[in-house]
Amino acid sequence: MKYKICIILLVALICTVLMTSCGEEEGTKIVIAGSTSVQPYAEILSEDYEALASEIKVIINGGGSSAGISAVMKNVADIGMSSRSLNEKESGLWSVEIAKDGLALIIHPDNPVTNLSIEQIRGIYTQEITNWSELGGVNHKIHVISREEGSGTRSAFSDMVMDGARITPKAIVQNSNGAVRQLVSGDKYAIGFISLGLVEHQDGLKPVKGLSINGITPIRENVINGSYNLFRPFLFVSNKEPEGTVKDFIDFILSEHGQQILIDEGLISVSPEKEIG
Amino acid sequence: MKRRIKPQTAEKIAKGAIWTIALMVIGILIAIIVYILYKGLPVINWSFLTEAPRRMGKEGGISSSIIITLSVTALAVLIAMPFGIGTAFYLAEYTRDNIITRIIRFSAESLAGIPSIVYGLFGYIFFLEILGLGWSVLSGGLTLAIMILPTIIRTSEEAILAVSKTYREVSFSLGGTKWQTIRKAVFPSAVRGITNGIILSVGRSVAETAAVILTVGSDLKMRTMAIHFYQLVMEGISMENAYGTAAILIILIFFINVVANMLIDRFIAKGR
Amino acid sequence: MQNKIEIKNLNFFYNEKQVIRNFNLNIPANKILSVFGPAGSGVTTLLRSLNRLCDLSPEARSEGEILLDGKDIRSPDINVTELRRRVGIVFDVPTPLPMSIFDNIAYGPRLKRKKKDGKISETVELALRQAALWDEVKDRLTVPAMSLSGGQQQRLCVARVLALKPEVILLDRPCSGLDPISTAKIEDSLTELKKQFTIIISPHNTQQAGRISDRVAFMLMGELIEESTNVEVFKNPKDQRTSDYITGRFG
Amino acid sequence: MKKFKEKLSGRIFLLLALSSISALVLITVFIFVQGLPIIAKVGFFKFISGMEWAPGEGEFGIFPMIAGTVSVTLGAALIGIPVGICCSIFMAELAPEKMRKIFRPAIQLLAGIPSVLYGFCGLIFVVPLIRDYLGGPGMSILAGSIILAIMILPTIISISEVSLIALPRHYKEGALALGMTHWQTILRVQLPAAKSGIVAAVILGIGRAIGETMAVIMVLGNSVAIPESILDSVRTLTTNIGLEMAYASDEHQQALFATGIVLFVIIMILNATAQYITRKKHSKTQNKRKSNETKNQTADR
Repeated sequence: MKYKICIILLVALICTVLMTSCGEEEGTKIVIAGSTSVQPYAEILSEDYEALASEIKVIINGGGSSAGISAVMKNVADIGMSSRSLNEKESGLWSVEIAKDGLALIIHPDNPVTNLSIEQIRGIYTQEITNWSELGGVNHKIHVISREEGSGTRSAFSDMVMDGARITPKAIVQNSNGAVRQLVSGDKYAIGFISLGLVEHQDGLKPVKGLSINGITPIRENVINGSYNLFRPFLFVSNKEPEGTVKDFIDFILSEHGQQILIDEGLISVSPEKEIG
Repeated sequence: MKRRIKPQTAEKIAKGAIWTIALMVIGILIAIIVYILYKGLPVINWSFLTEAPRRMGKEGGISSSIIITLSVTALAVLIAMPFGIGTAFYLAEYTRDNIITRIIRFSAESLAGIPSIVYGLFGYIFFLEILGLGWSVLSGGLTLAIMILPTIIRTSEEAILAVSKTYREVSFSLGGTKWQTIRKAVFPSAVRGITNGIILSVGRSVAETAAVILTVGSDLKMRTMAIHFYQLVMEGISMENAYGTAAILIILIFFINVVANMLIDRFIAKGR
Repeated sequence: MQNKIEIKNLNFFYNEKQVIRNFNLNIPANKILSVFGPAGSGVTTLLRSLNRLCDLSPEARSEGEILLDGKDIRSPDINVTELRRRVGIVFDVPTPLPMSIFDNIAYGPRLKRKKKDGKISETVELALRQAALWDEVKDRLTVPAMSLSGGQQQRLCVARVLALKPEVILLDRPCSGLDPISTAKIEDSLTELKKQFTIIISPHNTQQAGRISDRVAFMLMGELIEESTNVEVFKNPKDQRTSDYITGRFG
Repeated sequence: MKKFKEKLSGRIFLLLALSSISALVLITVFIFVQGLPIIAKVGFFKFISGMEWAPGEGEFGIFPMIAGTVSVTLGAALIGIPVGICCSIFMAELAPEKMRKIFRPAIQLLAGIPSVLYGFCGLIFVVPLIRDYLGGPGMSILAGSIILAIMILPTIISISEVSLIALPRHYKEGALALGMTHWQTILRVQLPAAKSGIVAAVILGIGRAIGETMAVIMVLGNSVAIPESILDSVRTLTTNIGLEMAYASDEHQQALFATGIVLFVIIMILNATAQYITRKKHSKTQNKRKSNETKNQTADR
């Protein structure tokens, strides 16, 4: 008797589990995967989009730019998110830029250094410069923090700053913007790079300081007017010209409403004229 | 000249040292738990438990994460349990010790030590790319089932082999068939060890991050608590909610341990 | 006198090691037969091969014939579980299963078919009475069998075999770990039981063999040295080795 | 009916066993099929001794990761083993019954805490402490070793405690009767007698340390360089997989699977050692039993 009850309960449990996992119908579901840098913004966009089109469910996974692109190629996801430009192998895919994101070099607020040149940054990341005193700071070793191989943020940084040189293997590697930010906010001698939108002070987090590059402060206005040139595109990638709900969602993002959401979150719109106007 | 310490003195010193170390270990454990609960409990309220997360997890609760965690774990354990226990019984009762069973045992043991991320990748390629199941509770549950299978096989087999040989002999000598012997004499004595293995697997499934992130995915409303916590911390989104999630995770694991042990004592191990 | 069991030319091996050599013995019904010999002489193996419990060891192998009521128990068409119900065994140490006293006794009957519990409790009571344990445990049938004393546990094991209603009972040094009082209780019930059953016992010393058995067999190095009535073997052994063993010159 | 049940149950067990074994075979084959091509291409020796890891540029050398794994595991073992053995002695011999009742479930709970939580605790407590008091970036071998030491404690404690408790009582009683103090008995009689169990516990603990991923990702710093001091950041084999697996494709992915193979082999060697040690002890006691009481000739099962 006891056994029978147990078995019935087990069967019921399996059924519920299977139902929750297979509940959604195809077609009303958009599966997105890719860059962890883009993921939070995509989540916010999807929330507003789902409020407008309630029958559609948007599922957003992280994983990384390359993982997202490869998921699209293998038909696992409808849209891939990338925080870097596509490389040659991937150039056959359909893609659209949904926003631009600045890249900021960050240090601890107590660090007296405020400005670096691109060459100096490259020097730090190739270990030609290893002490803050060489840059006008205190006499202490620099703790270099980088992102992992395959990250869109890292490859964007490599493309824009490193000029073909290799990032030193001695660099500490973290696998998210948040982790880099957290580490720098606690270490007076660290330097790292993260999305511009995450530099500003946030609730419950310790502050970090964004470095000026060649004298230009890392703020959105300077990215928009072109004087601060460390930025990368946020791309949505698909393996075919989007249609149906996928197209609808992308249209929503590119609409004024969608772009405004991204601007509010600290990104740079793909149509800057509109923003100024 | 070296003076020997009196054995009694040595004993006092040594015992003192061991007490200190043991108390320190307990202290560290309590410190971890108390810290997380201290930071996390104030965040937990009814709406934290019943609302879905919003704004990257900054707002809202973690209801969806709780449900996903429970269903992925339940699915994984329910699938792995019959296969794992069945395999253990087969290995322990129906085969003789030979090179093949030894290879099976050995590979099960070694697979139990493989980092979970490898299982995650296997699950991703097999269930998502080949079978097209998508990021889902199903893919995650199946992946976790394979991941915990070696643990269940190993612990169950150990429990079965630990059952005294005389129980089997007695059962056979009283005219029991093999199946009757397994069901009535071996299983009741091994059940404690088997359930311990299952509890261990439940804990592993609940706590798993690496394998699940690749197969269940990290969608805000579709991720387990461990992933939710990891994302909140690593992306630096909301420490408050991260502590809240961690507190619930710890409470859940504590609950699983205590309740499972209680249930075993109450229902299965009674009369023993 | 009718023979319950006839053993003909039995040879028994573990891997390459021969444990029983060319063994011939007739065992009469409703008598107590004591089989004894020094450690390693194959007594346990002999007992275990009578209900094919030896089959459980993969390296065991045997030749010859063991006839139970004229039918060879080693033939492939014999139902082993049925055989083991007919030939019950009590081991050298008490082996209660980890369950209540009642469930221990009811274990065998329940395996056979689903009976009404009322009928089973009758069987249990009868078995416990036969093993002279009923009065001691009748008020606590639901407590774990492990909580009984050693002597009680062993009588429980006897009762458990009796509940099967077997034809032959094998006892492998059943009193080896027990105190004299418990031993006496078991011996008393055995003399009572031989009216219904054929009993083969491996006694834990020669005195015990002398006290309870009708017939006695002496084994050495896997061979049967001699077999005769109780009086014959102890008073007037034919073989020098038997008399050496009985008088304590070796072993 | 009974015959049928008997046959059916045997078949079902066989079926269950075959399917789970094929799942295990599947994943093993999968790992090797994915990883072997790159090892063949780069060359096994070059793969494990190469100093450069730059998958983007076709450099696949995992020696720094092997060095990282070895150093962190060694550190964890140095801290975890003595503490673990002390705790098991405490639980088996010294603790009053009440303490034991708290200690044992507490250790169970310790085993159930998610590794991300351990990593997190390392991140907010251990890393800043090392950074502020010992210098360096804080993310270091030391931090990883401390966290891993705590994580392997439950394994070491529970297994060695079991082997201490399983010792026959007369060992202890005999030693005490000879006039040894309790501590001398533990040190000279009980520990040596339980040696094989404790060694197995240690090896399994080390296996767990080698296989851990998420916690060490958070505290090790993950730089691909040969460490010069325990305050340097390193990357282990597992973190290499954990960090990059999600992004990787083609040869890079193969190289990560190849890293998995190396890990698999290391863990297999460890397990084989553990089994060898425990089995040796097993057969020894078995032989003894056999010679002592030849009458009880039936072998296991």
